[in-house]
Amino acid sequence: MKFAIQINQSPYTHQSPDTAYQFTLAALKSGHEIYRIFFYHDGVLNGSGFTTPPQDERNVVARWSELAEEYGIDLVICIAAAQRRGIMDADEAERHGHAASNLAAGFRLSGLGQLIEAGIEADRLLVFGG
Amino acid sequence: MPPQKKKFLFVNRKAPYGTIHAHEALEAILTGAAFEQRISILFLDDGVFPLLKEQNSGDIGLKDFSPTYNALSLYGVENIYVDEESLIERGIASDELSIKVELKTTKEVCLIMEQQDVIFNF
Amino acid sequence: MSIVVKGITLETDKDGYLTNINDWNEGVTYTLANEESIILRPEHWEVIHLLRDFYQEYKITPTVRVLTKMIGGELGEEKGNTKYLYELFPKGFAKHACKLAGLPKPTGCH
Amino acid sequence: MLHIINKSPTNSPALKQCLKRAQQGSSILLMEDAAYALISKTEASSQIKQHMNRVSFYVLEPDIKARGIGEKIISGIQRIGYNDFVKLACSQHPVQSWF
Repeated sequence: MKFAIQINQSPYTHQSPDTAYQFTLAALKSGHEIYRIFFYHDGVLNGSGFTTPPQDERNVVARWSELAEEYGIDLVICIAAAQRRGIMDADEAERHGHAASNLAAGFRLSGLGQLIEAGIEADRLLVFGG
Repeated sequence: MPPQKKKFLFVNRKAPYGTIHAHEALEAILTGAAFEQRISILFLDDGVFPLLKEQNSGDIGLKDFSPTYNALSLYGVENIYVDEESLIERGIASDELSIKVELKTTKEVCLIMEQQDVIFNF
Repeated sequence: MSIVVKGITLETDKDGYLTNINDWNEGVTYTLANEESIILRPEHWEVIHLLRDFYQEYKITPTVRVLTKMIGGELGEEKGNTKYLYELFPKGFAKHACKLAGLPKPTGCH
Repeated sequence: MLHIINKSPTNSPALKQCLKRAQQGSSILLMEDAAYALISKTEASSQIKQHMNRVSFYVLEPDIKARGIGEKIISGIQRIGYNDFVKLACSQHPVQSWF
């Protein structure tokens, strides 16, 4: 089965990105496909590459990047929500005149159309919010 | 044969201003409208508050996005449902809403949800 | 970045969009059009006013599709297509039409 | 269809709002802070009991364990892991999240 996942909440403040991660891992290990994970609202902070948690805590952002690398999952950050919250890739940072970019590895910025398209292509959409 | 259109339901359950959820949900709906699927919107629980007329957010310094709901019909969104009980619970009469909607009973709301292919939550 | 309109300096972003959309007046459109080497004709103004009216009423920038539909409805069916829009605004909807109309830069979402 | 709730019933109306709309034959999965709704002798768990004959209730076992409430929850709830969550999402649709 093909799953699409929408994550609406920020890591560390909320557990929902953790639950989404556990679900994703379980789905992949059971042989299902994760068509796309779309990060919206404060969920875009899951793609903040400057995230630096204490060493005795999970690294939510790095965990997503590793998952993307290992399974080739499409991690899409809503560009409009990201601009509001200061998540930018190198192109965007340059375009808006910021000194540095902070989009973590394995993520890409794109439009809301990617969420809708995932809804069309996948068999299921699960929303993790809070 | 073109692929079959899916039934999409966008469920709004959040009040405006206190959080950005209602505003960003609207952005997603307007995007969704361009994809030529069968789109419905449901305003449920606190999600009915963004539809109130006479909003004026100037003094709190936030953008008033309530006029944007009027554009839904131009974007081709046909089914706009409001849960009647949510209105009653919140002391709102249907003529206080800024757009034309279809009022639905709890029973009808349940059925609308069940009949969807995909539900988007914000 | 900034532009000077009738002796008044207005702030813009790096791509030339007004920083404060309330700064707009027709002079802004003339100045920006001049920078982009567009010679404004009544046809440009029809579209610019339609865009601005839409924004004033609904507080969003329409999609290209909604705009062309509106152009078709209000300015004549033969004009209601993207080809017509590109003839007037060669760099397209966001980079030319929205910028000249003094609207926010589209986020790339819709 | 599948309903998902992740909010504590004492701090959020999400459970009540969900129960009101869950149709006969649908499933409700409690996760994260919604697991607290299952503590016996509470208003929330008695509401859940009233719906058990028409709706199937599930809870994520890891959330129960994390919160130290494993011994306190009402019977009749299927405690599942993430793999079963995936199976549940396969067998039911659409999915509505209440948060």
